Amino acid sequence: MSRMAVLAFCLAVPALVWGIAQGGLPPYLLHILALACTYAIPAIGLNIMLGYAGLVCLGHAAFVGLGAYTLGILAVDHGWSFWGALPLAAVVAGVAGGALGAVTLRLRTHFFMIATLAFGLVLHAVMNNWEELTRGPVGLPGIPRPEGFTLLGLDFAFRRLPDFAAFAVGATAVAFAISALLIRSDFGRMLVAIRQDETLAAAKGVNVTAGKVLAFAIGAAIAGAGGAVKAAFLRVSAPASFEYLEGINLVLIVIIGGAGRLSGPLLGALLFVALPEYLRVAAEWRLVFFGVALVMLMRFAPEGLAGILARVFRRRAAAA
Amino acid sequence: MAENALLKAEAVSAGYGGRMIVEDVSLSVAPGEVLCLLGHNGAGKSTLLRAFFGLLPGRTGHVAVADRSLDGLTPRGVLLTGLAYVPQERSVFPKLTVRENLRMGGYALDDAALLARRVEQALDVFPRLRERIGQLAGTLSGGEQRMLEVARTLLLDPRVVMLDEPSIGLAPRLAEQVFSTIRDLAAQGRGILLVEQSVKRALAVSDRAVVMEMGRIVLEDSAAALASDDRVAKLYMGAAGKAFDQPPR
Amino acid sequence: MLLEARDLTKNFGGVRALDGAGFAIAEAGIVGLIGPNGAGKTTLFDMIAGRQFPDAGRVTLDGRDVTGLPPERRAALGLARTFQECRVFPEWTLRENLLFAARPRSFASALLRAFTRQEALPGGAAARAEELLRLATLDAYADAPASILSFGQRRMLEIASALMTRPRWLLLDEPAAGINPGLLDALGRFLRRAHADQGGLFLIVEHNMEFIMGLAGRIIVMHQGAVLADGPPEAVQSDEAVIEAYLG
Amino acid sequence: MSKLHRRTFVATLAAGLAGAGGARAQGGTATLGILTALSGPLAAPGRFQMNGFNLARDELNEAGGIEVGGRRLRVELKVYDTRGNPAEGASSMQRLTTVDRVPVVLGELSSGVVPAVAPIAEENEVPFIMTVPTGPGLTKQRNRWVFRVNAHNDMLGKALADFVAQRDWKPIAFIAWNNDAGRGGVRGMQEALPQGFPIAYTGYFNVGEVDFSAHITNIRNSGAKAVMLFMDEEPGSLAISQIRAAGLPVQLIGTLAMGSDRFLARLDAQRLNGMVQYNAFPPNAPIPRIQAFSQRYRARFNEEAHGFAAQSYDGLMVAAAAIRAAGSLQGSRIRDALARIEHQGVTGLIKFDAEGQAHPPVYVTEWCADGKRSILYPAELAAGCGAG
Amino acid sequence: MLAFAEQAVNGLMMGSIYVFVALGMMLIYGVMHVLNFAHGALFMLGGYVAQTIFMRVFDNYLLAVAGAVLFLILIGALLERGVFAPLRGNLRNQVIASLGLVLVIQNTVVAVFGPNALQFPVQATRATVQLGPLSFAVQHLLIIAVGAACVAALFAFLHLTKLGTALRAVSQNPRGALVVGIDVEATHKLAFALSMALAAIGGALLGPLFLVFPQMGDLPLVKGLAGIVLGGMGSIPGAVLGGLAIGVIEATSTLVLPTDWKDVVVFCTIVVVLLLRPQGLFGLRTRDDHG
Repeated sequence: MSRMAVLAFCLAVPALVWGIAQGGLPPYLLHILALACTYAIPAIGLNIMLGYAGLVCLGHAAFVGLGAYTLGILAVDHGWSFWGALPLAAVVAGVAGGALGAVTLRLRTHFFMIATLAFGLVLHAVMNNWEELTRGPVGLPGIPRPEGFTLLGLDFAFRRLPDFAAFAVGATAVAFAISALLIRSDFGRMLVAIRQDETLAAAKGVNVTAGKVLAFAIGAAIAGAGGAVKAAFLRVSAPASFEYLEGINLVLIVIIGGAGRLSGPLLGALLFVALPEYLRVAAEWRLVFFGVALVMLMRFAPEGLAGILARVFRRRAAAA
Repeated sequence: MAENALLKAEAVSAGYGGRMIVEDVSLSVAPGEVLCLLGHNGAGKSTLLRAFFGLLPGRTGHVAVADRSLDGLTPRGVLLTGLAYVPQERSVFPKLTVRENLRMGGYALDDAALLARRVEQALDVFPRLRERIGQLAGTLSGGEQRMLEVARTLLLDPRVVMLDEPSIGLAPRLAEQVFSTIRDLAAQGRGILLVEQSVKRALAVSDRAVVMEMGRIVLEDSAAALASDDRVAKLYMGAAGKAFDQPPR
Repeated sequence: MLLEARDLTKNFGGVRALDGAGFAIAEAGIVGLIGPNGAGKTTLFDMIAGRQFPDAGRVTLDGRDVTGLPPERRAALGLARTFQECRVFPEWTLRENLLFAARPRSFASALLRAFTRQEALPGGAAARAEELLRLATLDAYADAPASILSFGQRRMLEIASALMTRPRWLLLDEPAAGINPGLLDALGRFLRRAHADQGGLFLIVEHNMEFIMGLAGRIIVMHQGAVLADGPPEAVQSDEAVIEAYLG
Repeated sequence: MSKLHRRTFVATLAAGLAGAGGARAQGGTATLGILTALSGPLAAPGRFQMNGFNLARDELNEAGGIEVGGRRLRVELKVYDTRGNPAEGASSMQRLTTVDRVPVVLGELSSGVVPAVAPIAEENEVPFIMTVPTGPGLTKQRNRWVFRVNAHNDMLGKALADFVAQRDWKPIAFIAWNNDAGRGGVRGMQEALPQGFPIAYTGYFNVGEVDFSAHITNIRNSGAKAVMLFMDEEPGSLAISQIRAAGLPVQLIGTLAMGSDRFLARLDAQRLNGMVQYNAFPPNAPIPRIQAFSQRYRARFNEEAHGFAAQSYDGLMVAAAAIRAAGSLQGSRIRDALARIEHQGVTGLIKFDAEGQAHPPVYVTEWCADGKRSILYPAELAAGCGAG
Repeated sequence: MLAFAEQAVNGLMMGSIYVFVALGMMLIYGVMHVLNFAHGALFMLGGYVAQTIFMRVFDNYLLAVAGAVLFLILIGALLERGVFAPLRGNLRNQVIASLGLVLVIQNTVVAVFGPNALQFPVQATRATVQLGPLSFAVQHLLIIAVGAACVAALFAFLHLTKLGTALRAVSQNPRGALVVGIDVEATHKLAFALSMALAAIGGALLGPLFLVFPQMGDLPLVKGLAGIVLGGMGSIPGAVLGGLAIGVIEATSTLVLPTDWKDVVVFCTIVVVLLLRPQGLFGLRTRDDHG
């Protein structure tokens, strides 16, 4: 990222966040925006694993759930503040991610996918069944929105929808910035090297094992933080939000948006949330349309939305 | 070039993904003749065989077996025309039995009775395979697997057999067996196109040889003449000067 | 001893690929490793690089036993290699390919630097990359993705990338395979100049005799999993056993 | 984010909004919001729920609509699918309350979705009336905008637990859906049963599982005298037929989710014979309002009235009554009217307590050999076969 | 001990359903190296088609099953040509496309047939058989019997016929198959057709025993996958034993653990097996996935 882009990002995001909080956008739009953010953050984490390190993890929703439940249990049962629980949510998910990564590393593609799917199913079962801790299928209700605070003479509040949507966008921007910094660094380069050619990467001195485990841990930690944001948004943490289909949905989001491109998860999450909402009028047929769109995308534009945009842009630049 | 050639290739060029590996190759194999294709790694020998067999799309030039054109045919069509191919890499089916592997050799054949007869004939040629008939092919030794591959080609009674490095990885005694089998095949009137690394042994079983370099044929002569030609030695062992004139570019 | 391989043995499902192969190289130079197909060159080579591990025997670099060390640890000691099938990072530009080779490898420090945004590229790396691109006659494509290169160009890039770190040991696996004759001379000049410039050991597995005989000062010949001959090119070329192994 | 990405971002969102029409209450209609499941594993009970809503809407409109401030408004329903997913529930609620601007929202099936929906009701000052979810905690979140017309698990469990304890069906076993309905039901029952009542076995199965043989084997070995089934009627019909086919000599106990023509058709009446269940709505009870509703329902849908449909019918009728009483389509006025309302519904008198919970009567019915039901509880309504 | 035996029998019954799904997926995987996640949805579609034919066209169970097989083979041919063949060589895109197909198939069924479970009352199979103290539904036994028959028929086909041997040959060495003149493309189509036939038979068998509903393929899919992994990808006997083993493990686990933890037991078993033998119990170590 060039210095200009960094500067633009640092100016644009606060402006955008402020604008959302103040701008009087329709609540439904704010809601969709915030919901898309709750998918975008875990998808950003997954993109590090899937898009950059090439690890197709089908159990990513479990990490989101770990973050959501960490916040839920700490906030509802132990009175923690959102801000205290958020880092712990990321750490819990990150540790679980690192452990899963270390355990599944030896497995080949399909086995790896199924092992991660199994992990997601197991964790979902734990959320559903361990009623003493998680309150079972009904979930943990009454999770509070982040507490407001005053910083540098400015009041920050998050209870109202516009404020929370602004917070969600800000949180997504932070996750995006973290992933951008990581990806554009030597760390990201080493992951991309691993994805392109593991053997060559090792010959160039890259510790492939460490790279994969770290990618897993970091991707899961970001997902955990995203889970906390999601739980605070929905104000409930229930197993239905983290079932294995949600893990598959996250993979779809990353791939629809464009795996291995920084903007991919953002575009994917927006489309994934907005399209079915847009199609709500179509009731029973909306998921059919969505499925058809997915198959078509794989058939005709497997590089995802970000890839299509990049292609259009290149063509336009070439024409100009 | 013999008029009664069984295999005849004219101006064949082929490669992968638009990149030409062999260019403008013409050769022919007569009935009962063993033609040896020499040249070091990357010269384009294996690519040429694959091109003949119809495995490379976008091949140009003409290939015919007994005056029947192979142009545009799938491998199955090529096999039915009478050209068989034993590639360098293992082509046996490791978890099929020896018998099943042999039957697969006659896959293109629709007549079951004929196939059964030919399997018996092939087993007569390779009694060792008969001993292992029920064994999984993956449990055979390397030499036995090679033998199975050669035996498998006989099921369609091919007119020309192409063998890509049949002796690779074989102990000398087993390699000898393979070469004597090759002579037997030629003695039955079949044409043989042989790619082989062991130059001396290859020239010993061949009637004629061509030498390829950089995708082109640079030398062609009788095997006996080439065996005593020090240009071949230079090609393999290196020399201060150029072993061959560079082909025109 | 710069590089020593001692009594290396390896079996693949009953087939003995290496049978007590060994040699020692004390001095910097260009050494050729040749032998007919199936002689065990690549297996031996992979053991020195750490891609395969021997059933028995030892590999030492500068006297240090590295037999069980994974490839990335050997790379950290100063060993670089190329591959027979020619491996480069296809999505990256040529410059990125070269610079990547020069970048530090520690994940911990990479993570730290990611957020402080310090440039970790060693000084001079950029200049070295330009120089190598020029030497490899690839400077015209510096900013093109490696995937568009022809095989020969990719081979040059692969070697240039291996040279980036001025490795103490450079292992080249059939560098001349698939390179057209026009480029072959350029490749030979490139390797000679690179060696003159940086020294160290270049160990080259090669089939193209003419190429390797003209390049190497010492040739090690392998046959049936063991070392058959070892000496200057002329001596090896006239060795009866070698000729027998090749042409027999 | 590059400029381009940001532009697409806004454009996509705008497109999402464009799908929403201005379905707000205007002219001569009052549009009410409905949350239900049209797809996913809860779609089947969702059907019964929608039948109740649709029947109530049609009856209201046939009667000339709702009178509000002198105008008579036709009732329309805006229905969104939540698939039992909290996020889907929240977006649907947000859309209903801020885009469609409905004055009141009804429905939902899953207890897990309600905690995500209820705060949005509160924020946008739109009352939300549950007609099926049974999680007892849902009305205990101190949310004044949330109401429930149906009995929750603790209330249902209490009625049946008294009955089970009287009959001395010990020990008892449970087979339950591994979801909010099943686990909540088991928990409600455990709490309602007398202290120390022996429970021989509790088995949960995942939604979509259809084979109960493992549970049946375990129950046989546990020596349970009665088996209580917490599940919807589809797995319920399978569980019952498998238990009967296995010849397990146990008393069957069911829930209010079991009981429709389809349910009966899937099972021979013989297999149901003797099963008792708690019930919010015995469709053939000798009570005029219930019988009248059952007739109207059968005329409309050509099947026996289902409890979920009756509860949902009552929910919409209560909402209409509150709108009428409020004389306004303003959410806060309707809420206040709901808090005070006393409405005679088909399931009983609906009057919300301070937590927004109504207390409809709970029945215990028993199946007879002819596929009819008798009422066992409450005692004053006890009646023979054909009355339940 | 008796309880264990009983549960093992229960497990074998469910396991034989998992085997149906596992075998169907394995056929496609073995030959084309594609994991078709839409297989569960297609299994469900088979149940719906058979039910529809049975209830609305001919009142004949066998004809209904046959009709479902034909219909699914047709659908399979469309999917193979329209979706999987163009995506050949890209595992990730094929998996994603198959997930898209799950959405399409499942929700189309909901839109067309409604969300309610449909009844598939085949009277002849509703009877029960008494075996000592236990009784079994005829349909249950039918599933085991037909399952066993299908496995046997598939084995016979794969081992005794030329075409079947060719199918195995392609899965073991596609290049070798080209050399002997096997039309590899055609074997892909054949594998797809067989897989679809198995899905249709499975769905049509399960329907009368239980009900026909939109999610009826979901659990068999996940458990079938588990069976494949346990048995080892690419091994047909592995898929059979793996599927049965999953059924037995989950049923017998309920003897010692609460039933709601049985999935945890199943999936933990799989992960442990994979850690000890990354290629599965019967998988070949030499054969790598083409990632």
